[in-house]
Parts: sequence; C-alpha cells; structure tokens
Amino acid sequence: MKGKKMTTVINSELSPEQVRDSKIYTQWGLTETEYNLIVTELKRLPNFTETGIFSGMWSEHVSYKKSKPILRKFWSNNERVLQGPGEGAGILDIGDGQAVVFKAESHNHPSFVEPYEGAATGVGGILRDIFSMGAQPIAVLDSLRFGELDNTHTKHIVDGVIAGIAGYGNAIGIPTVGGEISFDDVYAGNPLVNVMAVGLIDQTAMQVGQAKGIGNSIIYVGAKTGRDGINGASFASAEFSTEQASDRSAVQVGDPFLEKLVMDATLKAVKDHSDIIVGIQDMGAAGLLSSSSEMAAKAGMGITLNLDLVPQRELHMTPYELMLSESQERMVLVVKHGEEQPIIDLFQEADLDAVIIGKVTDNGRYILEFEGNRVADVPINFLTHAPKQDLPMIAPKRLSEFSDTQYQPDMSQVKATIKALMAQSTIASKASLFKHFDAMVRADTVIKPGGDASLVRIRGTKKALAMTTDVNARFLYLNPRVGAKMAVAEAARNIVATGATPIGITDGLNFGSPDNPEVYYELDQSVAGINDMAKQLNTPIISGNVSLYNETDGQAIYPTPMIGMVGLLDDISQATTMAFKRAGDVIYLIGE
Amino acid sequence: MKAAVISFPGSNCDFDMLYALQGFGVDAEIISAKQNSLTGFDAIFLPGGFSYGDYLRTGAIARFSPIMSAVTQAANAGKLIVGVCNGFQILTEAGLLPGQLLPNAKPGFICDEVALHVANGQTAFSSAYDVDETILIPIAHAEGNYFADETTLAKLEKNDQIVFRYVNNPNGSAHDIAGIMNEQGNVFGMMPHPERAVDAVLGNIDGQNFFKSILSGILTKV
Amino acid sequence: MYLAKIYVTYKPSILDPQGEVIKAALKRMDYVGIDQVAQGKYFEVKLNAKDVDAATAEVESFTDALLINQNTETYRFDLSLVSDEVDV
Amino acid sequence: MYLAKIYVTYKPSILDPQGEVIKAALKRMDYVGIDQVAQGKYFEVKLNAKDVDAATAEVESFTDALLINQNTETYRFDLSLVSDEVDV
Ligand SMILES: Nc1ncnc2c1ncn2[C@@H]1O[C@H](COP(=O)(O)OP(=O)(O)O)[C@@H](O)[C@H]1O
Repeated sequence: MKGKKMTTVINSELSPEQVRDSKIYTQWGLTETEYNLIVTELKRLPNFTETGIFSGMWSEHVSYKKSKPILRKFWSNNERVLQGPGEGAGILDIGDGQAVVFKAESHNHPSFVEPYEGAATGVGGILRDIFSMGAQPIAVLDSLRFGELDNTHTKHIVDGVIAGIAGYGNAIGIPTVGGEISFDDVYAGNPLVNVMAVGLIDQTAMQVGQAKGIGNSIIYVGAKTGRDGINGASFASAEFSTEQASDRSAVQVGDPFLEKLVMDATLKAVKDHSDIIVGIQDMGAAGLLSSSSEMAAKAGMGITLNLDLVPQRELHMTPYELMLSESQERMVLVVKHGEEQPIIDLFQEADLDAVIIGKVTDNGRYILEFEGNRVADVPINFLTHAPKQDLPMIAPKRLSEFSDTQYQPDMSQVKATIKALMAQSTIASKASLFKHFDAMVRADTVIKPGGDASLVRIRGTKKALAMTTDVNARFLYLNPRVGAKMAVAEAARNIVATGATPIGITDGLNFGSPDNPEVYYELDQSVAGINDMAKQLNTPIISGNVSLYNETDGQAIYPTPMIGMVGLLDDISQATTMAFKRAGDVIYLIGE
Repeated sequence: MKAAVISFPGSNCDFDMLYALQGFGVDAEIISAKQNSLTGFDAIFLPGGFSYGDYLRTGAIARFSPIMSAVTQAANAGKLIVGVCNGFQILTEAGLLPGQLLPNAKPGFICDEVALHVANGQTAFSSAYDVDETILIPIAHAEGNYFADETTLAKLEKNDQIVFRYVNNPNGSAHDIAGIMNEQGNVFGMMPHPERAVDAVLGNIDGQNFFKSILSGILTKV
Repeated sequence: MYLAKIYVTYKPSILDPQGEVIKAALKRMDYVGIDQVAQGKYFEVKLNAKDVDAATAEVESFTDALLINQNTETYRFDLSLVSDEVDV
Repeated sequence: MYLAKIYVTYKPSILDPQGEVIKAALKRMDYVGIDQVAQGKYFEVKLNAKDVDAATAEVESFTDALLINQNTETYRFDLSLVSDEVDV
C-alpha cells in the first residue's frame, strides 16, 4: 500500500529536559502547576512517556478532577444497590439471585468529527462496560441532540450518527430498544450522542475491575493496538474551536464483529472460570494506561507491564502511543498466576489475541518496560489521583433576569399552531430514524421504540425491565435544579406507564466548560435536582458519565443531564402499552 | 426430531432460533460452524446475524466455514435445511439456493414488521398456514433485495418454489420474493424472522405455523 | 512479492442502488454535470508467488472463489511486482 | 463526456476490519501466499465538463465532499475522455 514511512518523526522523543523546556505537556492538557507537582513528587524530571501518561490520567475525561466534587454528592445507596459508581457500571438487585447492570456513555466530540464511527464506537464502548462486569448486555438506548435540520451539515451528522448506532448495535446483536432525539440550534456545533446499555447478570458472577494478588498476570485480550484516537482523552476534555477542525489524531474505527467475539468469549470465561479470573476491565478512555493503572490502584497494588508484548497493528509504535491508544475492542483481564492457560485457550479458540503482558506487584508503582528499558516508573496512587480542583460557581445572570410572569400562549390560531407544532422536528415522529435500529434481536423486546419506555422481558421468569432516556434541556436552561427534577420525573412517568416500578438511574451529564463559574453552577444545581427527585422516587444513581467542554467558539450547549432510568415489572402479564385498545373505553386525565 | 442451529462467528439470532425450536418441544442444539459433521440431525437451521461481520458480502465468508460441507451433504441427503436472514444469504452464496441477496433498493437497514403472502402453502415450511393467508413477520436487514436472472425467476415461478412473498415489497426483491426453496423442496431460505414471532408476550405469533409446518413434515417422515 | 489491485463492479444488467443514491446526492449538491455513478469494490492484495503467471492464476482463483459473486459481479485487475518490505 | 475511475482506500493508520477478515478467510481456504489484504471502494463516475481541467477540479471537489471520509480515507483517480453514448 502507498503511505509515508512514519518511523522517524514519531521515534524522536524529547528528552526530559526538552519536555520541560518545550512545555509540550501544555499541549497535552497538563497545567504548569500539575507539571511542577509531578516533578516534586518524582524528585526528578518526568521523561516523555511519563509526562504523556500523567497527561492522559489527569485529563478531565479520565480523572473527573473537576466534576468529582459534585459527583460525590450523588445519592447512590439503597437496599437494591450491589454496585454504585466507581466500576464499569452500576448493579441493582432484582431478586431471584439476578441483577441488572447499566450505565451511560457520551461520545459527543468524536461524533461531531466523525459521526458514523463516533457513534458506533460509543455503542461499542458502553457495551464493553457492561460485559466487563460479567453481564450479558440485553439492550441499548440512546439520547441524541442535534442542531435544527435546516442544513446539510446537520443532516450529515444525523444520518451518520443513526447509521453508526445501527451499524454497531445491529451487527453485535444487542437490540436498540429506545432513546430520544431532539433538535435545537445550541447543539449545531456540539451534537450530543449519549448511549446507555443494560445488562443482566447472576449475582454470583459479578466481576470487578481490580488487580489483586501479587504475581497475578495481566492479560491483554481482543483487537491489536494501533494509533487510533491517541490522546482522545485529552481531546475530549478540550473545547472545540471551528478553526481546529483539522487538528485531530487518527479516528477510532469500530469493528462490531470483533467485539461480538470478545463479548461472547469474555462471558464464557466468566461463566467457566470465575475461580481464576481476578478482575476484568475494558480499555476505554486513555486505553491500556487507565485500565491497567486503575485496576491496580483500586486493589492497592502495583503493576509492571512489558510493552513489547502488546499486540500491535502498526509498526514502530512508541510507549506513549501504546499506552494512550484508544483502539477499540480491547480488554484487560487479571488472572491467577500459573492458571492463565485455560483463559488464553478460550480466547484463542475464538480467534482472539490473548497475551500475558505483565503482572501485579506489591510495590505500589506503575512500571513500563519497553525494548529492554524502563520507560516509566511512577507511584500508582499519585498517577491515578489527579490533583483535585475546586472551581468557583456563580448563578448565571439570565436566571435572575427571567421574569416571573407566566407566559401567555396566543390561542387565536389554535389549528395552525398545533399543525406547526406537529411539524417541528423535535415533536414529529422519529420512526424514520429508529427504524434503522434492530429493536427485536434476542427476541425479548416486549415494547419497542415508539412507546413511552421500552420493555424487555427476562427470559425464564415472569419479570421484565422497563427502560428510558429523558431530559428536556430547555427546562434546565430556565432553572437547572427544577429542570433536572423534571427530567427524573419524566423518566419515572415513562417507566410507570409500562406498568413497571422505577428502580434506578444512570446519567449522562453534558455541559459546557466547567471553568466557567456559571456552567459549574449549572452542573452543581442539576446534580442537586437529580438527587432531590431520585430520593423521593427511591431510584439511586448508580452510574453515569460526564462530558464537559461542550462548547463551540465560546457558545455552550444547554445544561443537558440525560437521565437513563430502569424499572422492574414483576409480572409481565401486567405490561401496558400506549395505544388505545378499544372504541368505547374511557379516557382519564390524571394529575393536576 | 433433532435440530442443529449453526452458530457462525457473528451469528446473533442463533439463540433466538434455538429457544423458538425448544419452545415447540424440539430437541435442538447449537453447533459451531467450526465443526464438520451433522450426523444425527433431522433438520439444520442457519440463523440470522452478521457472520464474519458481513464483511465483503453477506454470507460470502461464512459459506467457506468447515460446517458448510456437512450442510451441503445433509441437503443432498434430503434433510431439511432452513436459512433465515443471514442464513438465507449464506445458502445463496453457497449455491444451495439460487440467486443472491443484494443491498436494499433504498440503501439502509430496516427493522419492521411486514405482511407476507403465503404463496405456496404446500411445502414443508408453510403447510400449517392457510392457503393464501397473509401473515405479519418481522424483518431486520440491510441486504434483503432478492436477485436472480430471468431464467431462474421463471423457473422459481413455474416450480412453485416461491413460498412467501412480500405484500408491500420493502427492499426491492424480484417478484416480491421473501422466501424460496430449492427444487427438491428440502432447502429453504427467507429474509423475515419467524423466530421473532412465536411468543404471545411479544405481541405476534404469526411465526408459529412456520415451525409447526416443519415439525409436522418431519414427524410424518420419521 | 506481488501487489494485485482488483476492481469489482456490478454486471451492467444489475441495478446499483448505492450508485443511484450517490448520483442523486451529487445532483442535490449542485454537481450538475454528473451523468452516471457506479459504486464497486476495490481490493489491494499482496501475495507471494514464484512468478507472474503463478500470481495471476492465484488472483483469478481467489477472486472468483471469494471476492466476487459471479451472479452479479465482474472484475478486472492489475498486477505489479513490489518490494517485500512492508509499510502498512 | 469524461469517465473518472476513483479508488478509495483507508489511510495507512486506520483499522481495516474487512481486510483482516478477508485475509483470514483466504488463509483458511489455503491461499497460503497471501500477505496483506485491504478493501476499499471503487467508483466510476461519468460527467460532462468543458475540458480535462474542469473535469479534474469537479472530481476532486465531489470526491472530497461526498465520496470519501477525509478523516479516514484517501483516494486517487484516473480520468479519460469517453464517447457520450452510454452503457455502464
Ligand atoms: N455523572 C455520573 N453519575 C454517576 N456516576 C458517574 C457519573 N459519571 C461517571 N460516573 C461513574 O464513574 C465511573 C467512571 O466513569 P467513566 O470514566 O465514564 O467510565 P469509563 O472509564 O468506562 O468511561 C463509573 O463507575 C461511572 O458510573
């Protein structure tokens, strides 16, 4: 194939002094203060690779250093919660030894740059979060925001995103059972692509992402590593400017076929070898780096990896690239020392790479070896705990400026107004879009897209799970706290409309730049509002995702905390659907 | 009756098919496409999905799986072979059924429930339906546009090999073809998914008679 | 090592819906001169073979067997000798 | 009338899942000499243009705009003058 040789440029790494003097770390998102903190802690200058891994781990996307103080306030405990925030996904007890696992994920920036692959890899990523817990994914939902449909660019993004979700979800064979789509010009330069996945698990099979036990093996599973989305994590944590549109690293391309093999093999490994698997984690943001370091940090251990052993798709990859690559369809397993073979055989049987690339240590250090050299050696706790940032917040001026006088609709042209409303893209039927999603594969979908919430039966029981995604960001723009309460309430109403009882929430917090005190206020108030309503409904927030810096040229999106809610229906024969069933039935209006 | 459901890498309706068969009391099991024998099975089902990612062409790579020589043998021995969706695509690529499934006339994946007309109710796959019955069966595909040259189509018509036709053609299929069988009447493929329409709780049971047809056919034979 | 560039197109009698969709899109985008669009597939295959005849036979064999569906597709290819060094 | 033959391939660093799967299939089918397989797209576009420069500009413009994805794909093309009578 034609193509430039790309060896020389990439291999010429800067020396530690050059890193310091060129301040290249600022391009990777580290601040001056953070860099100095690293120098102080290490008592030496970090080399190129070390600087790179700190920039990855300390990006907002991976560390949540800016949002954490607020996320901590989430209420995430009740009698059903088996796993709250902190793992790949949250888990709720649904009785009979079974549990439901769910989480949401955003792929906003990638989907703007590359709509098809951005959305597709979003689905791939959230599914890995589910099956890395040991759960069988049973459904996908989405929550999408685009600019108004009056220009070809937005249409291109919409078509690409829809095709991407369909392309990945349909092929891997997990039904896309529901979601929501709306259009508003604040999203024109910053579309939102949130996906949520729901899985089922036997409580005895629950897995966590931890690297325990000295000497245990770190096994790399799945696709080979290439230069995809290098620095994607820092990229996702930076604002967009339209001029920058060409400044992007290689886009991640998804391979749902490969992920299907990885998913089936992982679930089989969990089922057949739960006694020798110590931990599982998918490689998401900041790839191998964040998955391996977080697994070790959670277990209070250290880790040593030999990067020469990492399966590679491209030639001459540097340690920096190997660690930060966001190539898709990859997982890390921690397996008991000496008992790796059955696991390796199982993956190889499915034609997948499964390679021991390192081991768990007790020295608390994150050590990387490459071509006979030690290219990184840093304390793991320090690496995985970005310096916290307490950001100022202030109520946006507009909130006090909104007048209290009740809006008076103009009722003179009722018919014309209703017609105009129905013609709005946000209100009109979305069937022409969601018909591209296979909503029925697995043959468990009781209520398909088009209803209030979707309903998926649990085979072998009388039970079913209801699920929905909702938020009306205009309400949050007017009042973040009340708007967030309304989003949770709307989700709950949708769940209840199927006959199910709401049991828990995952969220996707899409906001502008947290460095803007007004945006930070919106974030804080939204979380408070979600909490208020969640406590009243007894629906703990067990997982979620944060996407900040959703602004283009200084224009932030509306505060858009997507609420993903799951409900439990004990007896599927009680399920209700939206349609009127019979002429002559009585119609009631309930509520105030 | 003993049935095999072939699982190709990337098949994703294999369990749907298995559960549907088991629901009718059939002794069914999943057989990996890497195996090369199908002795002891009375009927063989190739399920839907995206075998090998549907890369290159749907079904093109799966047809070279080790199991396919056993499928061909079974077909020649007169066993019942049923391909649904991707399974149908594989059977045409393998030459066990004529024609080919091309991308939908309006490109893109469609998931829907569509009306089918039972064009031939005298087959091993349709005998439980009423003659001229119209049924509602789910579809979910991007490449379901049945193509064959004029001679082949004429032959299919003449021999009554067309078993199901779309009432409102969703994908551009020639002669509204939704499902066909071979001349001997033992190899059958259709794009719609009858296995998604067998459980009352899912709101559609129009696929039940498809399975009942196959069962009664085999039971009378055995 | 040989490099085969293989061009696969639909046979003339086959309707090419993707080509039609692209043509319509180009027209909408004001590319008024467009007369006809056909979409096909393109493969680059590197293979080892003892000489050009062997390489030709190999390419024809696997293209017929796998890369095309003879019901609807046809192909042509170019073959060239390339150095063994890889540069993906 | 001009005929543009446009060959689209992935950029070198982009994952090509199809190429990998096809390569593995060819190996299983005992084509042992296969070293590398890449799948791309191939377009044949007929267009009217006043001269070859205009045609070249037009092809580059619509290929960039629609036929390829500039993030992941790259292309080359040949242009030739053809008679107006059609038969693709
Ligand atoms: N908005 C949120 N609400 C609740 N939990 C959250 C939120 N955002 C992130 N989390 C939790 O923090 C953990 C890390 O999230 P994230 O970085 O998105 O996971 P991943 O590494 O899989 O992308 C997860 O357990 C997630 O559920």
